Amino acid sequence: MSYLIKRLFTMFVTLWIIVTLTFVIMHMIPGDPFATDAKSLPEEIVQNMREKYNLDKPLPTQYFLYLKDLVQLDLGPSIQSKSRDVNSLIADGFGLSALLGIQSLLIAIVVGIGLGVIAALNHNRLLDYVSMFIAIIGISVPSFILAPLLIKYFAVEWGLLPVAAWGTWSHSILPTIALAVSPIAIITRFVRASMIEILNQNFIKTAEAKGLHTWEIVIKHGLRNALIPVISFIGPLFAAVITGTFVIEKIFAIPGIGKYFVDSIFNRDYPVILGTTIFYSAILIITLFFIDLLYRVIDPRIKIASGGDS
Amino acid sequence: MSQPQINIDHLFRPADKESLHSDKIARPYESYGKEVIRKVVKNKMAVFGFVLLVVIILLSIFGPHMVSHTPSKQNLTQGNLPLSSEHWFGTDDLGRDVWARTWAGARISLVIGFAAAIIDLIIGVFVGGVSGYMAGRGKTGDRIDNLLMRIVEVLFGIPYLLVVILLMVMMKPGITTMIIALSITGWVGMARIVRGQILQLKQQEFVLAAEKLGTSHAKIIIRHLLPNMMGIIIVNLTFTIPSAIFAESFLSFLGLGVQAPTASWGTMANDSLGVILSGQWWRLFFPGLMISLTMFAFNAFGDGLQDALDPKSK
Amino acid sequence: MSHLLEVDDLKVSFHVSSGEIQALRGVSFHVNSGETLAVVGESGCGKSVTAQAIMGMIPSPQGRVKEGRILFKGQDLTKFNKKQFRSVRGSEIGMVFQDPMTSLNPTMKVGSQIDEVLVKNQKLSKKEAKQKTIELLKLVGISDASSRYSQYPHEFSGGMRQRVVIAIALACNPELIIADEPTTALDVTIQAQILELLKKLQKERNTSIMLITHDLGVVAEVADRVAIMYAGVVVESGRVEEIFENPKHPYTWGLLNSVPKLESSEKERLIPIEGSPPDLFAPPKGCPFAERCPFTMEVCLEHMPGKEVFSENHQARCWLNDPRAPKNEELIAAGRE
Amino acid sequence: GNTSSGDSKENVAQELTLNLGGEPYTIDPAFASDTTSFWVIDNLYEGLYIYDQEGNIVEGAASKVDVSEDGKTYTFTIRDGAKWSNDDPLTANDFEFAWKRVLNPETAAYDPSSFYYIKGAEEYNTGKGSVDEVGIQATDDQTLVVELKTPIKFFPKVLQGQGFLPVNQKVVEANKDWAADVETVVTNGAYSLASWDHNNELVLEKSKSYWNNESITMDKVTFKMVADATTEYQMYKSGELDLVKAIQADAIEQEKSNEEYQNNPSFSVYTYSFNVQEEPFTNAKVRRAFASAIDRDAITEFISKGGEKPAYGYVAYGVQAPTGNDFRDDADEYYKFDKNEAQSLLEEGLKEEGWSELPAVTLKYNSEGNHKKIAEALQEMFKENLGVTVELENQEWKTYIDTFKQKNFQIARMGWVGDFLDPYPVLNLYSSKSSSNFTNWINPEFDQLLEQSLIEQDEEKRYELLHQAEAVLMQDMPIIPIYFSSQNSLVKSNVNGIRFDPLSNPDFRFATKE
Amino acid sequence: MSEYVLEVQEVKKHFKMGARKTVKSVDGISFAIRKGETLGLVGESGSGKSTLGRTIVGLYETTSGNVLFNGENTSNLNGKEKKELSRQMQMIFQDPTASLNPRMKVGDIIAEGIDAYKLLRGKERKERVIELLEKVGLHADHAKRFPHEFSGGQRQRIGIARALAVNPSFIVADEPISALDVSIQAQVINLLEDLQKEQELTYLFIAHDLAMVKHISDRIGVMYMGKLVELTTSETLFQDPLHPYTHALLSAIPVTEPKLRGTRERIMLSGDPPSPLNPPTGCPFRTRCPNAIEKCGEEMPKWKEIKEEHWVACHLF
Ligand SMILES: Nc1ncnc2c1ncn2[C@@H]1O[C@H](COP(=O)(O)OP(=O)(O)OP(=O)(O)O)[C@@H](O)[C@H]1O
Ligand SMILES: Nc1ncnc2c1ncn2[C@@H]1O[C@H](COP(=O)(O)OP(=O)(O)OP(=O)(O)O)[C@@H](O)[C@H]1O
Ligand SMILES: [Mg+2]
Ligand SMILES: [Mg+2]
Repeated sequence: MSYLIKRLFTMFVTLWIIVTLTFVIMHMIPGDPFATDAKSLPEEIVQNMREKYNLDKPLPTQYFLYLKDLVQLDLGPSIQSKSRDVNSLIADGFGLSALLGIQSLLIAIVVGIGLGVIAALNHNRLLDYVSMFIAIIGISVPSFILAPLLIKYFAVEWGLLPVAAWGTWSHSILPTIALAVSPIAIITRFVRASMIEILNQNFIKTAEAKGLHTWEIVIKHGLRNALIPVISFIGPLFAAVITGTFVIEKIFAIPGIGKYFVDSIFNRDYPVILGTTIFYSAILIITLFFIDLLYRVIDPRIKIASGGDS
Repeated sequence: MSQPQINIDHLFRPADKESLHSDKIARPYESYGKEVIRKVVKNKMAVFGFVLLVVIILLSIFGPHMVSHTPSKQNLTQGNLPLSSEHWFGTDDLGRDVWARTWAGARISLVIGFAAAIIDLIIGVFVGGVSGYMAGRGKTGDRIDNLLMRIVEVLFGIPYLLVVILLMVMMKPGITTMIIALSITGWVGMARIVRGQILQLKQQEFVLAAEKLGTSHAKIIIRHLLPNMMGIIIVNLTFTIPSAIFAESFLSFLGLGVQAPTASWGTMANDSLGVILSGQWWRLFFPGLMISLTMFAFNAFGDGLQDALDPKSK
Repeated sequence: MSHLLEVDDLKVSFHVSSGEIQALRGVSFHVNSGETLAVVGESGCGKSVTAQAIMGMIPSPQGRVKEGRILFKGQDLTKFNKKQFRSVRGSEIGMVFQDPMTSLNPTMKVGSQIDEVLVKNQKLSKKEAKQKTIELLKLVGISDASSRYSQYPHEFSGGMRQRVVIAIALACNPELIIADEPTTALDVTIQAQILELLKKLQKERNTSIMLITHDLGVVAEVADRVAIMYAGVVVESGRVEEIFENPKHPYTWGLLNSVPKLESSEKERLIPIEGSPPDLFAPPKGCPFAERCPFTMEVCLEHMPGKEVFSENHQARCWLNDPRAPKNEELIAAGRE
Repeated sequence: GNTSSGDSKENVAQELTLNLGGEPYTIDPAFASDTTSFWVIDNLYEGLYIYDQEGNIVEGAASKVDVSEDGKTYTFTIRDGAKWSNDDPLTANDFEFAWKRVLNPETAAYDPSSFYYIKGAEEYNTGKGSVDEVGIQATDDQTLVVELKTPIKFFPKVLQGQGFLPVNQKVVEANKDWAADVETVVTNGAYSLASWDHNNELVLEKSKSYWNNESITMDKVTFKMVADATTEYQMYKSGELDLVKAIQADAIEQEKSNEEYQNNPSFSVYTYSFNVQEEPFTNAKVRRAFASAIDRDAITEFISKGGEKPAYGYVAYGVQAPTGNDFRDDADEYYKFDKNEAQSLLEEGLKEEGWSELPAVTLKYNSEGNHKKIAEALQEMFKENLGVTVELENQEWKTYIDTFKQKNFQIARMGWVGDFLDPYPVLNLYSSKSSSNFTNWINPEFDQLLEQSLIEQDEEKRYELLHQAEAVLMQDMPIIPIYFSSQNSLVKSNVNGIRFDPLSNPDFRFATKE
Repeated sequence: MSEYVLEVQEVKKHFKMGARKTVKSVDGISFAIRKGETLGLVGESGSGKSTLGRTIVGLYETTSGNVLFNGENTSNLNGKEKKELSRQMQMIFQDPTASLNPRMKVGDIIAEGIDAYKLLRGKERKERVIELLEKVGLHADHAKRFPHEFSGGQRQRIGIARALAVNPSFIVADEPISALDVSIQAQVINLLEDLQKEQELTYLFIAHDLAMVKHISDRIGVMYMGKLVELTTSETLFQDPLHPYTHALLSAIPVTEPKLRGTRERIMLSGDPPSPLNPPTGCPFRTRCPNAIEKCGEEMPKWKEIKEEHWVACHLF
């Protein structure tokens, strides 16, 4: 219990540091939230607008005002989207981003594990090279190239799926695929490496001696153990993917929150920058925490902790 | 199963055993370097990867000089020409030779890729190594580990774009600035992974042995722990390099990178996204292909090298 | 005469980048039904590879059976395909591996690891399997079997884990159990328990056991017959009494001599076998033991000795047993001391 | 969906799907600052004047306008039967309320400065005067009286600005978040807001309460919010959109032969600005040398490719002069692409300044869009035609604006879109009083010509003054015009009657679909 | 100055497992070793032998209790003294494969201590490595090879050479032969004995093979669940064992004569050792002890010297 409290406390401290640093950097960079082009508005008008968002106050005051709202879980208004506040921006967009993210992560996990296992089982043989090649393509073709290509063929030329925007589930297929490709590659690579190691373990030999089929061995004995090291990688990936991806959301015109991470910075929309940063960091930190817990579930040994010789 | 056909009767007398000393190792001695090279050479994929890497590096040096066009010479009336004997990789929309630009761009991209790899290796491995090693080593150790991991979390959390824009206004654009930008957070993934590995590895008896002999912490990390986790480090570099090559195009967009008309694979790809609609595929394809090939070469060679470096592999 | 298992001139090599490792260079032995054959030998002499060959588990593609036959109930296992092997493994031949700490899947409940064999080979339902598993756990002496059923391996002590591994091997009542150094990693008290268990089970079920070990004490406790391997060949084999009382190979002498005698109260210097076994990358053309043998003759360095038969069941490969060898009785007597 | 339409086209639903390009940041006219929001707002609200089918400015919410002799007082009569979408009658008070709301400093509206032609507006807005002194007065429900500081001929054009749209006083006063929610938005225009799924889709439906809804032929418009131009284009290609407002440069070439392709002028100019206090651009000859070294035809033909017109003057095409001609056509070409001329100008410039060689030059541009290509082309042209090596430096937009406004450049890209179709506002950007003139260029003659034009009541004379002003500007060249932009659009062939305007978004009110 | 090189006084080493649980790996152990003596330590796997060994040489900090080396309390020393003391106490590890870094050359492995203490450099260092290699029966040219190229016995000799490199006076040998072949074990034991004579070394020899322990040790201690249960001279232990656990241990040693099979009476211990996370009350052995009495469950028997040089912890005595 005290462990949990301690952990929670550090989580808050980390978050607070992130907020503070982001606040400082954000105000250090040039650019004015109200300047949309070089046509200058008269100073008084800009001043009026700054006043409305407390931007006329000294920075420390702004900072404390922000923290005051923050502890009440109020992330403030958006400067850009005039009539909306950051809470509602996040609330509206997150569900969708998370849906897409989880969908593609699931695909990535299934496909990535599949490819990784195939590669490991055929270590240094043709199928290994083929899976590796797929993985490398996946890593080296970024989504900003892949996504328009997917659209061009699947939607425009073959007319199988809608191009973009959000509507039916079929709208989510292409973005899901585009989003999944790089995680597939990453997972494949890691699963392969750790599976090769696991397949050399003695308990795999025991399983083999039981007369089990290769696939039974891999699924029942290999995977769970091979996944243990992979999980620590999936943690940050998960946090990043469920909070949306700028490129994918932009290309597929998906109303998620991914676009705010970048747009808010380009627009110097200070409350949104801070809001999304806090949101993402909180999710990341919580994910890392759950990953720790997940370790305990997936690896029964952890309860006893490591250590000692035998 | 005795051999009656040969007369061996005379051999039945005590042998002179001076000539054989005990405890000898039958295999002839081969220096470690030679052994590594032999093992790499035996691995077809590694050789292929190595050759490919060399070819790419050579082309990045000589490629632009193999044609009469310079990488930035424009010829607006000769834009978007397909592949021909005049323009091996076609021309781009400003009529520049894509071949020349691809190889001139290779220089930037390769430097960026390798720089990113080195940053990962130096900062990521250092932070991860220290953190993992100090974990569980008394109160101070746990504190150091904790501190470093919180720093990693903070760096994960702070929007990278923001930091980079800040950097942009503080420094002159150019490759050094770009590398600094990559160093800010490029290594955090590596740090986490190295830490995880170290946590496992440091339980090994040979680490305890080194500690007992009074070997310093730094030496234990460098000589005992890191060499035994090259595999995972190489795998992770696989992700670092291409993402750095593409990050470069993004940083160039922000004004941090080398300035136009100097190209890189990343910016070439980024600038020619429109060809997906208009069909001059060569403008996107060649820089993209080179990124993939570099990756593939690096991986194939890295994997082979890693196997070869493992003295236990036969 | 038909044996349950007959291994005949088995040669196995591993091809690695630096060359060929001749792990087995013509191994022959047999196991009769209902008996315990102990296979003894130094680390790296090929004991495990022999077991792997019988189970069809030689790691491919680098490892390959080059020559020889493995007859199990009259069928040549070297000709089996993967599927045929699967039908033999677990159900007709059970296997116990060397290291109990790593032979069980750390993330799977102990019970399920036994269940699995039953479900697979005897087509039992999950429920039947569970019941049978609990019986098996009791059989191998694990108290509180039903609650142990759903624990993980790390919650078991080393001895208990090894008993679980034995239970897995036993589950389908196989005719042959290959136990690859089943007690090497265990304490003496636990070792005694495990050996006792194996003896008991053998008596009850009339299972044949091929027991791989390097500990002559273990052999003396449980074996009916012994095959002593050295550098990929069987150098001596015979009934356990004969091997202990009238060993014919200098390696066997060396083995018997190198253990301290509990009985003697004086502190005597131990007599080790000096040196170490040959590298199987380039095995010597003569007797592999020649280099370490105190009685090496020139012939030993040049020619591999053939099999010498002493009695129907006692064979040794050593030139000293050749009639042409000088009868250096004193030396030999000293060696046998 | 199939809305029954009372119109001629029987079977085809009169519905369009368009791309807004992004989320409209607001649909409250007081705060709108971007074309995305404008497109929605222009259709939701109706101001005193409105465009007709041909694009003429005609009376909208006002049925009658009286201008006083001295040209300073405008009296608007609000149209009988003009109503809000909640059936409240539209009154002159709503206008007065809306306008004063924009001017109220506490509102922090986006563009109160376009009200500064009105008496007392600037003072009130900047806190120097009171609301009572502002020349906006609803004398009764039907009558709105506006007093100007000076008589201004183009005041009706100014009134096209979104800030001048009315809001419903009752609604706004009752709920400060009225514009945030579909339920609470009340509008007076041709369309009403049917649904708004943030960042995804916004639907406009023909308003039942609009006084002139008989003449509106398009019943329903669905706006998608696709920011990526490639995606937008692909959606059009797959039939998911009826119109692409601005085609991506890469796709223009292959669409040029398509009958769905449309090219329309846009009232904007693509320029580079000099900082005339930074060497070497302190010298006008050097500036003109650079201007003459640019092959504008090559740029429009090979790089922008979208039917842009090379700019040999500053004010864009689209302003109809009293002569009946376009303002542009009445003027000379102030310079041309001429290598030799450019080189001799440069030499003269160098001699005038006593420089043995040209100080190093860095050209700045912002990273978005086509700017990089054009910058690269310019760099090459300066090198080829002038023998000058120019360094390039790019920045992300907001940083760039900041750099630009701090006048931290030698030569930098900046383009303008006019506020309304008149040469005055674009020329006025470079007057010494303009807050948007970052070139450090000050020319009293230019200032004076502009001031004269402002009070000149005779249109022909006013245009003459403006021509003279442009000539001064082009002689001194604090800026180099490159080209006049145009709009490249695609419209499905079964859609007719969409009007493209040089200043505002495509007008679909009177469109029909077959 | 005391006659003992090493004195262990009520040493405890507990490991925290999660928030509440602790493993009492070593739980109050006292004994002393004389100069030049070999003290054998036997006991079941997990009984705390290695932990004790590591605690003594300073790899683990004690939870409580003192370790005195040459009469000086090891925990009261400053950095420099501590380092010097640490050099004097070395350790040989159980697993000759796991305790050698597979990616370091043998020469560097052996020289690791020399480097760490900056004892020698350059040519001298090289000569010292060769000297050590030859001392443990290996050859000079082995220095350039990697551990995996050696057999188990050779690897263990490398481990010994590594420990010897810093001139220790006291060595904890943690099961140095249990991973070796019988034929090789004797090589290592002989080597250790020779070295002891040559260099006046003191050993704490941990093993679970009683025959070997008997052979090498002057005195033997028997551990069970983190406690010493019996400590006496080798002869006495085998001829007159007192503790029931010692009895069981001795009877479990396999006979090496097939003829004698089944003739010796064997005390089969019932059940398994208890979990260290959940030890029984009182005497930890009582759950398996054939002679347990009621008192055993109530309190831990005292560690007492029953006869001269014969210590035992059991309620029966
Ligand atoms: N670093 C550690 N962290 C937690 N528990 C430990 C640690 N080291 C040892 N232990 C625990 O302490 C107990 C004693 O372990 P130790 O290794 O000392 O036994 P041992 O007698 O050396 O056994 P073996 O014969 O198997 O080597 C065991 O229960 C073990 O799990
Ligand atoms: N997968 C493999 N690849 C290459 N060589 C192998 C492989 N498996 C075994 N060998 C080699 O075959 C020889 C015999 O090994 P084996 O495992 O049978 O020895 P063992 O008698 O079981 O020894 P131990 O007592 O150490 O278990 C060794 O020299 C080993 O190096
Ligand atoms: Mg083996
Ligand atoms: Mg131990």
